[in-house]
Amino acid sequence: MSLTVNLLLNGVALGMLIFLIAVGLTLIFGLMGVLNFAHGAIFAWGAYVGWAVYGATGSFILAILAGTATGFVLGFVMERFFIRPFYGNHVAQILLTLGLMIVLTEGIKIFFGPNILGFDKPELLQGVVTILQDPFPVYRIFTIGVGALVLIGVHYLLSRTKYGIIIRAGVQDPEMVQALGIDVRKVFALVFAFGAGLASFGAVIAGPSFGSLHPEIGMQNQLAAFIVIVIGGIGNFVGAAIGAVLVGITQTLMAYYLPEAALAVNVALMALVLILKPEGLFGLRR
Amino acid sequence: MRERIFNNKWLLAAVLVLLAILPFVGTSQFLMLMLIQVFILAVYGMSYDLLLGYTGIVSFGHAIFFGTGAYSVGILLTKMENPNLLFVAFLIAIVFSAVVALLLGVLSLRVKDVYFSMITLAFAELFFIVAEKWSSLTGGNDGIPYIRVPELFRERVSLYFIALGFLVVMFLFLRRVVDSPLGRVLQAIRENERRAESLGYNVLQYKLVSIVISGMVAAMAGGMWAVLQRYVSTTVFSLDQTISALLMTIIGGVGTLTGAILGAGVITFANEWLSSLASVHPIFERWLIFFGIIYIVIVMYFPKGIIGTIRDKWARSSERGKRDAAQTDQRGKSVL
Amino acid sequence: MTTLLTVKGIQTFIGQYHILQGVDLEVEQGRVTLILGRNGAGKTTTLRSIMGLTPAKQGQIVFDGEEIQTLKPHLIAQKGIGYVPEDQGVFSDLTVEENMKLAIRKLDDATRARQDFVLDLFPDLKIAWKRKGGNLSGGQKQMLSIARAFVNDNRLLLIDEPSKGLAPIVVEKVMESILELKKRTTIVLVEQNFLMASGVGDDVFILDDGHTVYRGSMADVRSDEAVKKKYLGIGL
Amino acid sequence: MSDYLLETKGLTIQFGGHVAVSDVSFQIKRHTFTSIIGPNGAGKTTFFNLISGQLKPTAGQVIFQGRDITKMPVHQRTRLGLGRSFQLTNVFPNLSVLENVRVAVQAASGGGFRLFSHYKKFHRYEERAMELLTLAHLDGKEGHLAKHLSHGDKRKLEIAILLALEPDVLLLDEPTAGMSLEEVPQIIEVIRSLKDSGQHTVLLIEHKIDMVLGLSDALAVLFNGKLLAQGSPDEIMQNELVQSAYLGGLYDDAVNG
Repeated sequence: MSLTVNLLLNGVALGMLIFLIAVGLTLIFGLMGVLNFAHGAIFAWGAYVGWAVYGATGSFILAILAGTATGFVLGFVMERFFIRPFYGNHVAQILLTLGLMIVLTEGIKIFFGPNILGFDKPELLQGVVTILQDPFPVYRIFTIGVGALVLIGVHYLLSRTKYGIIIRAGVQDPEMVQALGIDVRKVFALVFAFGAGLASFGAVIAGPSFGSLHPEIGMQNQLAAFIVIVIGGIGNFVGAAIGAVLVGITQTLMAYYLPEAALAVNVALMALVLILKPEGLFGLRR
Repeated sequence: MRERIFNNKWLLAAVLVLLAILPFVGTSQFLMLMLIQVFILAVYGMSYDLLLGYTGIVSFGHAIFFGTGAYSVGILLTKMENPNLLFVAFLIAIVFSAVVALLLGVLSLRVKDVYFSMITLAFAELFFIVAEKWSSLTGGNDGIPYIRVPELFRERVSLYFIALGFLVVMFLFLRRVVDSPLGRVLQAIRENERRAESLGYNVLQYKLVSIVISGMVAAMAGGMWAVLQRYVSTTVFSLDQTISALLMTIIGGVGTLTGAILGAGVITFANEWLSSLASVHPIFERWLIFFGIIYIVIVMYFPKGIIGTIRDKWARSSERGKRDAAQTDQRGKSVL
Repeated sequence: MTTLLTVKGIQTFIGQYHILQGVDLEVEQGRVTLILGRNGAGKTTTLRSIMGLTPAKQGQIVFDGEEIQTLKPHLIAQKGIGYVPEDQGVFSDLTVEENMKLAIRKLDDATRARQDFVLDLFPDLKIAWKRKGGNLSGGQKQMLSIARAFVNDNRLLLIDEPSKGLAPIVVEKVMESILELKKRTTIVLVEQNFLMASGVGDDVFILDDGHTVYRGSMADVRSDEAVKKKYLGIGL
Repeated sequence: MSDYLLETKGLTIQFGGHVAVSDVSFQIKRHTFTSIIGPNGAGKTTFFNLISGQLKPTAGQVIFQGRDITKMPVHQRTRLGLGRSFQLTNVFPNLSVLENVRVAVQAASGGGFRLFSHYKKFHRYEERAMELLTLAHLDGKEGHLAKHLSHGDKRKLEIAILLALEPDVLLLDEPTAGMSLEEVPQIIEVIRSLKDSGQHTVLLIEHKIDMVLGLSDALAVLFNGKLLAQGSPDEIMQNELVQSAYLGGLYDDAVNG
């Protein structure tokens, strides 16, 4: 396998990891207009709980379930008790979710300690396969597969199911949805919880890929996810996926050819998009 | 009436006199050091309040300016090898951060308020990375140690008065700004951006002016911080640095410069006190969690912070339920 | 005759404004009850208070023997009240099909039959079935909104100014369809002007400044020039 | 050069598939009072938003003082002399009534960027603001926060803010909407005084025709986004197209009765 193909595949794998984080953020943000600054902290909680359960039971599936459930519950509680009074009030939402971020991140330090923890890949997904005569890690293929599944699944949910219809309608005119006999608040709470659950699900998948966890992991990934959303076009779910792959590939290439600048390239890419096309590559001007 | 009590010149003057005589009544070195920190951080907090409280912009990248100021002063003092060129270093730091603020503003004010916060956060991350990686200039993770400063800035009592003077001058400057025609336009933008636009104000330009002024003041605070610590590390660019500006402003009260000063005091002293309790229970090492909780409670239930809430109380009791009951709750607007 | 809906002295505030200051209504089963009154009289707010969207602070709303003034809107809708708001409330990002799908609470045979009936009544909707709500004409939106309200087993439809912004020819069509729907359900119709609605109404309530100021039959109002002049005035 | 102060040519805007304003070509002369009438939903406010720049048209032009301003941002249009009031009250809620108007006076005199301007300058703005408040029957309420005003008073404040801009053209969007009956005459009085001063060009939106008949030099009828007719009040009332489409015969009874 040529170097280029290898780098591209790695880039896609990284992009899918970022997408897994971004998808929940864009759901909550794009559909409900809530920019959740605690999204990364929920991600981190998912990763840590997944790590703990994996360590205790040795079952990666249980780890995924537990991690996802953690995010779901956190999201539900957050919407119900904190966000709900502040729909439509962006400044309060920003300030409030930042506060939740602080508390949740500090909480991780209290429960799991402030140090770096190792997160191993499950045995089944260790090792490499040969693609075009070159070795490629199985776990990255697994990541790409999971990312693709989530992409298809969420797309199906939004476009084909009644829940999707309710969500899309509820964003435009929650009052009318209520007047049609649907408890739109419950739906919103579920969407919020679902978005948070996706983040923590992505976290458990991402954990072994990163190989280690630390309490700031949430913020870093949240930033990456947000950059991806800005690049792809805010509120555009497919745009986020494309943006994620784009960022993943750019970052992988940079890491290979110009490692000093690899971390800064995301922000630079975002700045470029903002200058040229402030609504994002696939976004609509609102 | 109520405005008078808290913006009362006499009350502020009395506090000032109290602070001025403090070094002469045998105060501990430790307390003085704490107060110097409070004075400098208060300026940093006020600069943030100009953005958040007066212009209605939620920036999560305020550390950029603080850090730019700190690093500029640190690097320049180290390179120039003459500590007495401190003022030149400050001047360069201010100009530099004004340029940074302008660029940041032009880039990120193009998008709506919600995205602005996140984008400034991303840029702060960028600055953090640059400070870490460009070690030939910044010293990387080791930072810039042993910054040499003029003798006057080393001696505690004189530094105390310099910091106090710095706070007073900056307070008067910022108060002048918010009360100037420009400041009034900023408040109008905070209240109703589109309407301000339809009055003929170029909103983007005004926001840029706001962020530039705020950035310059924050940079001065950062420079003072470098002088006080005689050491600069990447933490000046960290998210925690931005969060501390946010905490000071919110807890003290947005849109009231005095609130940021009070907030700086509360945070610095409470921080010290909580950290000292770490020997009682390890949870106190994570003192930030307490601030986080207090902060959430304030955002949810006392959105005007300490000063703002007290002001309202005064207003309420002096008007005593005239026609206010139905009108106080403006923040609870909800789409549901 | 049985009374399906009774509204007794409701008072409603929007923010600090006292919009409804005592509105009474009695809606008889199987009839079209008209709410008339000039702009700002409180007609829309009355419907919104019945739906629970701007809940009444005081007074009573009884639907089918049950007090509903404290219920949340979605529960009120589930009791069997369909609502066609002033702006039609059509979801612009959803297709006509999805708008209908959203509205249908339980897809049983009776609902299917009602859907078939209402689509026969408004063949336009069948043609535009896959089109997005935002791309419909004003008349089509009105039809979709009415269809959405009717498709469930609703015993009462609240329709707010269906003539608004529509060409007279379309208005006629909408009014005809209301007469058609009247055979199957009960309707409360808000109208700003009298003549538009006089062809379909049975009973009339006139609101002014947030009060019910007149009640009577359609025939009464038609012959009472003084009432017409005083409360309805001329106006476009 | 055209004789008209404000002109639109083929102005059109589409939202999705919906054409809210369709090919409207319309002119007003200096120092006239023109009212745009039409039922709710006819596109009147959208038309206003196109003129004042809140919306950008899909097609067509807006020409003001002989200049094409179609692509000009809102704040520049205001500077050129197009001032508007909003149908939904749109003031600065947490600023005092006086401050609301003062900021507008300041905008008109271009004094916004002055950072350390002299206190006396401030004073001049304030005096002018007080004059305007008196004119709008709001004197005595200058110290209240705008959000504490009654609905009618907010509308008056809107007008005072608009006057403070000293615009060549005043765009008034249903200034009496949602007002209680007692408050309407006062507002009409303010508007009438504008007309009588002979210095302003006024464009007013209203859906109640009786209110504007006596005030207007010219009427324009908007229906379903289209301009049905334009002319003197008498001409409009006689116009057959207007009769059949807008009044539609449906209103005969109400008009005669």
